[in-house]
Amino acid sequence: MIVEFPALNLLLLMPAIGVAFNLFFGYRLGRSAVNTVSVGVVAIAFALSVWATVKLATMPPGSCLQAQLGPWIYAGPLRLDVLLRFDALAAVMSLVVSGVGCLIHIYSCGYMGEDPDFARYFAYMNLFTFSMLLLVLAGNLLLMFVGWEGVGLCSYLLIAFWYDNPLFAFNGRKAFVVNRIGDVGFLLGIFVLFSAFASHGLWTLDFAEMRERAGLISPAIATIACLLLFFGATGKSAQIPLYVWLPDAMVGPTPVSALIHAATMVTAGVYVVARLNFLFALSPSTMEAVATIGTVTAFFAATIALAQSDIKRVLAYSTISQIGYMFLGAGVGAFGAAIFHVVTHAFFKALLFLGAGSVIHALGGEQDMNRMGGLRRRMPLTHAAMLAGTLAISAVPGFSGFFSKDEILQAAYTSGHKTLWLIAVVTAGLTGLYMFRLFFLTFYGKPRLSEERFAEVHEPPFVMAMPLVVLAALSVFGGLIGLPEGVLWGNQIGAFLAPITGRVSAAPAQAVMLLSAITSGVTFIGIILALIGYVVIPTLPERLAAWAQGLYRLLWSKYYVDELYDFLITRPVLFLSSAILGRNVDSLAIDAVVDGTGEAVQGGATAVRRVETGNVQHYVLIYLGGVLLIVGYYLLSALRH
Amino acid sequence: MTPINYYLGLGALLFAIGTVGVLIRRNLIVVFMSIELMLNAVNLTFIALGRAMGSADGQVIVFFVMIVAGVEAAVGLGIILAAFRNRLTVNADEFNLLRW
Amino acid sequence: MQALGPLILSWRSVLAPGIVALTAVVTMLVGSGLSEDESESVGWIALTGLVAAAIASLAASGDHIVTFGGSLIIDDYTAFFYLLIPVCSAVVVLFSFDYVAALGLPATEYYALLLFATTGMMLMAGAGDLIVMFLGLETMSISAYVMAAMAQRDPKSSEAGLKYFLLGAFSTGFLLYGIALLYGATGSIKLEAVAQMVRKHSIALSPFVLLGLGLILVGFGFKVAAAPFHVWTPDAYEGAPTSVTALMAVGIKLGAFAGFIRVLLIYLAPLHAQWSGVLWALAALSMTVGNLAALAQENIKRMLAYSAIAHAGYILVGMTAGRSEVGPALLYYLLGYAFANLGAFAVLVAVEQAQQSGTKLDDLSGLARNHPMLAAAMALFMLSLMGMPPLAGFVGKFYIFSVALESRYVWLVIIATLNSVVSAYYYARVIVAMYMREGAERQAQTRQPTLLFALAVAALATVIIGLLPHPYISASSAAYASAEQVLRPATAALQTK
Amino acid sequence: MTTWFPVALMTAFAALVVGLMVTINAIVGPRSRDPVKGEAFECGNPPSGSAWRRFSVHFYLTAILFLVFDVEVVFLYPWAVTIRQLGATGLVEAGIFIVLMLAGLIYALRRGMLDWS
Repeated sequence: MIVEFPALNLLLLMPAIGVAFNLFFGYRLGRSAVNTVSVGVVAIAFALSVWATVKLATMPPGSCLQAQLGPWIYAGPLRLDVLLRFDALAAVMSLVVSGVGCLIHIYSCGYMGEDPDFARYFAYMNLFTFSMLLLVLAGNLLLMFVGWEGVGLCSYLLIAFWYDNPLFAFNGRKAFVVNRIGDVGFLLGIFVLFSAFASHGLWTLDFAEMRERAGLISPAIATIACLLLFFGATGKSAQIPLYVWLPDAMVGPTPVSALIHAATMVTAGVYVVARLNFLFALSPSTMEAVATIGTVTAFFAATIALAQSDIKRVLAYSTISQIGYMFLGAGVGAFGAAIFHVVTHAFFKALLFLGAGSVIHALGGEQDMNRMGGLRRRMPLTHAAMLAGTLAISAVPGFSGFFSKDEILQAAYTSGHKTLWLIAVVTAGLTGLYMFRLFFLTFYGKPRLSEERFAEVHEPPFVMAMPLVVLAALSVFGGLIGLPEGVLWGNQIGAFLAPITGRVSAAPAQAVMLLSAITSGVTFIGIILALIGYVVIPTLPERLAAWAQGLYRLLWSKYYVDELYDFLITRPVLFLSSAILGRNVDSLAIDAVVDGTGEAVQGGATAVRRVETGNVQHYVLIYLGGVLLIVGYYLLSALRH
Repeated sequence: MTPINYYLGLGALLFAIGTVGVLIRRNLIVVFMSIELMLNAVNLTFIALGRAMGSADGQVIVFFVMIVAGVEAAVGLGIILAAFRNRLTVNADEFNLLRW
Repeated sequence: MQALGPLILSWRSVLAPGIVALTAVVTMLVGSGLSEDESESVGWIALTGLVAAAIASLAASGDHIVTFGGSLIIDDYTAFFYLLIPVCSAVVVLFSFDYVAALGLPATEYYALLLFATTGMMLMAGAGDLIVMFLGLETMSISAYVMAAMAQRDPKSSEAGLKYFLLGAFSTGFLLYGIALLYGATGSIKLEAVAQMVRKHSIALSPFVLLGLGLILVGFGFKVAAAPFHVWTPDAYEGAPTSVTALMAVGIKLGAFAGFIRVLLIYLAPLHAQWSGVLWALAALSMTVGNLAALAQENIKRMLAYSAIAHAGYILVGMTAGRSEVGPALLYYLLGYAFANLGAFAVLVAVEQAQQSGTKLDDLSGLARNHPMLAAAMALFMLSLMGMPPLAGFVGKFYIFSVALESRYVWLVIIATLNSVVSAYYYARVIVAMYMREGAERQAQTRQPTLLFALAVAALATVIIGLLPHPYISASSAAYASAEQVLRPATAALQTK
Repeated sequence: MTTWFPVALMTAFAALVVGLMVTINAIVGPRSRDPVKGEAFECGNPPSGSAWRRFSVHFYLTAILFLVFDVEVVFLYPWAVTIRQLGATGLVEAGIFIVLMLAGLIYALRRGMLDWS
């Protein structure tokens, strides 16, 4: 059932109004006007999303709302409309984009409270929201690509927001270029799909129509197209091999990291795969590739996260790792679970970034965890919120991340991807370890900050605290929309998405329990290791100082544990992460590929440029060379006849 | 009557001589004269073809080409003069301010 | 000798270019009677003439009619360019006013030559035989040679003019030779007659036709700046006064492509198998050379020259496909390309004057601080040239590439797509320089209403053509379809015989 | 191929004759190398100054003007031959042509091209 729903246009246009307002009147009307309008438009967009979702929920499954803004490109047989379509998948995504987006906009009012460039900031943020909504609401692939490029552009602009710092500007450009590399794949994928469908008379690239006629596409073409599109997705979603930009993207303002580089934009790749699941389903080999790359990325990013000391970089690698999980889910056919994880991840990762932002804000820009510690006492609220987020991302049973991650892992297991499942379970343990390491290093132990600065540490103001509380609640309870089958109301979000994404057959109940238990067990091991390494042992020396006698032995013990920990986990992991991944793979191999391509291109550029010697007779010679080639070509073909 | 191929061959030869002249002579004026030679080689070709086919078009074109060649002469000498005033040379090698 | 049949002389075909040419003569006469300072106001005469010509262009629209004994064609294709070309020239005039005075260019000659060049471009679009095509090309080129060398005291300007002229005249020889060979093979210089002759297999594959075709490709390749015939472009673009560069990058490209597309895609369409391979190579080479060399440039005019070469390559990708679906795509692409380039050069002209600086990348540093509107406009034009959706550049590229892919030129499209990625880097450099680098404190900008108006026109056009492409694509389709009409009656006539 | 035979023969013959004359001249011709012999001949007067002299630009401008108006005739001549067949249309067109040339002349006058003072 398709219902016309013109309010969708309004939903899309609200952030655009915000952009125009901020650009043209922002600086003139002042900070409070900018804050009100920027937050207001996103809030209205959220309200409209809720309205549309409620309306959609009352309709039979598989229906959608749509609105046509007008014809876009009509050329020859080509028929592309500006068509917005609001189905279950779009509903979930637009709720997340506008909802989490709204909270982050509110938070930004506090975070950017003293930045002189507030109007530019909010213009970019609203532009991002607009592009992201366009991406998820677009009814055809090319319109989606407009949003896709738009979010990339905003990401670039916001990473380099504080462009006075040349490193920031450089990182922004790196993100832009790496994304564009992915976009080649994406664009070529669109072309391939376009020509494949056009040869069957479909010239619209419309998702619904492509879905109906997916059967006409040969598996080979589907494989090529899907691989190309997936390559684009690895760029935007920071997967191997194109993940290098995301950690560097952390130089942007922290709310930007929360909104763009954690909650929404980076999940666009997952959204694309889910949106085109009918095509990916045609190509089992592509599905395998998606699942494998997702899992491997998840594992490697988690190991790297262990070795980082910058709080935002840890979160960045954890984002990469979590998106890896999503691709694993998508790759094994559990598209619904992948989207579910997108949702819960948006909650807890936005929360974690905003919490980290509060800490950074309170510490006057300090991002190194080695200079934090003990902040629990000064920032109880942030501490509680971060705890909720950390528990959620570590997938501790009962918290939101648990349900979504568990669904993915079970789908991986039941679909027969046992190796991938095993790696993913180990990664779950690593996740617990590095996230609690972050948590403990930041909030527990002795303050490693100078006393004066520590005394100045304060809780964030209300506008920043409020989003934290809301997101904490969502991180804790958000998983309830997708309980395992048979528990209470069961998997609501899965059922809601099923008409678009399909469903995977659930495993038997005992198997479900057993798998959950294994995963949770591994997670707990990770958490306990973090507890021992970063909380328990550091406090032991103090107690031992009281018991003077046991000092030597317990010091030794501490050393032993540290060594053991160092030897058994940190060393190998450090070796893997910093020696192989951090330096060798990350900087050598991948940077070599990226930079090497760059250098090859630059070298080519210089060579091509040197042809222009400035001497007019050299030009004549080049010209004549061209003439001779063409004349020769035609003489030969004339001779042949 | 002389076969048309002779004219065409002569035209091609003159054209090639002009081309080589453009390529190897260093004096801008001579380079320019070589270009004029190329145009006149084409003119010869047009006339020959037009006459062989009994069509007037060939001759009409030649009128226009002559005009264009004349205008090019006027403009070209003016530009060479301007270049000479700036650089005090008409050596083609020495005009390389603009490159890369 | 042919009998002189009744001449069909339709005023509709010459009205718009006639107005421009007449305005040129008036400008020349009025301007030469005025003193140096007064003569700058003849720009307004030129502007009036161009606007009048743009309005008069409607007279050329309608069904496909051949007049002046086959020399000129009236149809929507002609009208499309009769409208577009004067508009582009008018935009150039708008941002030339203060620039001409600042550089001390002779105003009378500047505007007169600009108008003569415009006349030539229009004639190329409306030409029905190879002589008029050639004359249009020469009228436009010779005017441009002079304009490029116009800044007499600047050695770079005269060198640019010199190189442009020498290579241009040299290239003329080849084009002319190509025309001669085609004439020899088909017995006619009328495009329609040529088209009918090359339909016959025996003639189509004769060495004369093939060599003629090859040399015509060379000649047009030179004018549209396709590699390897592009070598003059960077030098000429860099050395010429910036407003003249704009005319070269936009007007001359438009005129040359108008003629090239009509000759090749419509009249020489039967030879598609013969020319598509060469165009394939030219397209691939132009894109690669243009984009690679642009990466290493520090002077924005030179960078835009290489970018122009690359864009010629993208258009050639479409021409290689050669199907009638691609025609509208090419016209649409030219539309978007023209305004984005005009705008970019207008910004450069403004920067040169406001800051008394050159056009190096460094001169744009911190532009966003000093002149936020200029920087925003420049960013817009760069994004459009880059092919960032939803601007005109993206829609055009998508349109062309998808038709090329539809015609199974897979590798060419892959090369093109890779190239458009490389291009993002150097366009982004401009944006980075403007927004993310600190420039020296500059003095306040000089207010130039005409320049700002030109900039606004270009910016609006770039946005609107991209956001609402539908009417423009329809117009392009109609224009191309009416140019194609020539083939249908001819085929019908052949069949009835 | 036979059609080209005379050309080849002609070329060979020409080359032969020229080569022969140059060679014989080089071998048997008397030679005297002194400065007077190398001088340019100026009607018996001792030559003065360089042969490479710059001319006033006016010579050149006049030459261009001559070129333009000389070539004009190229177009008027065919019109004159077919004046009856072309009739009024031809007359009007030739008129336009002449008026345009006149405009060029006026421009040249105003720019002082014929001003030799």
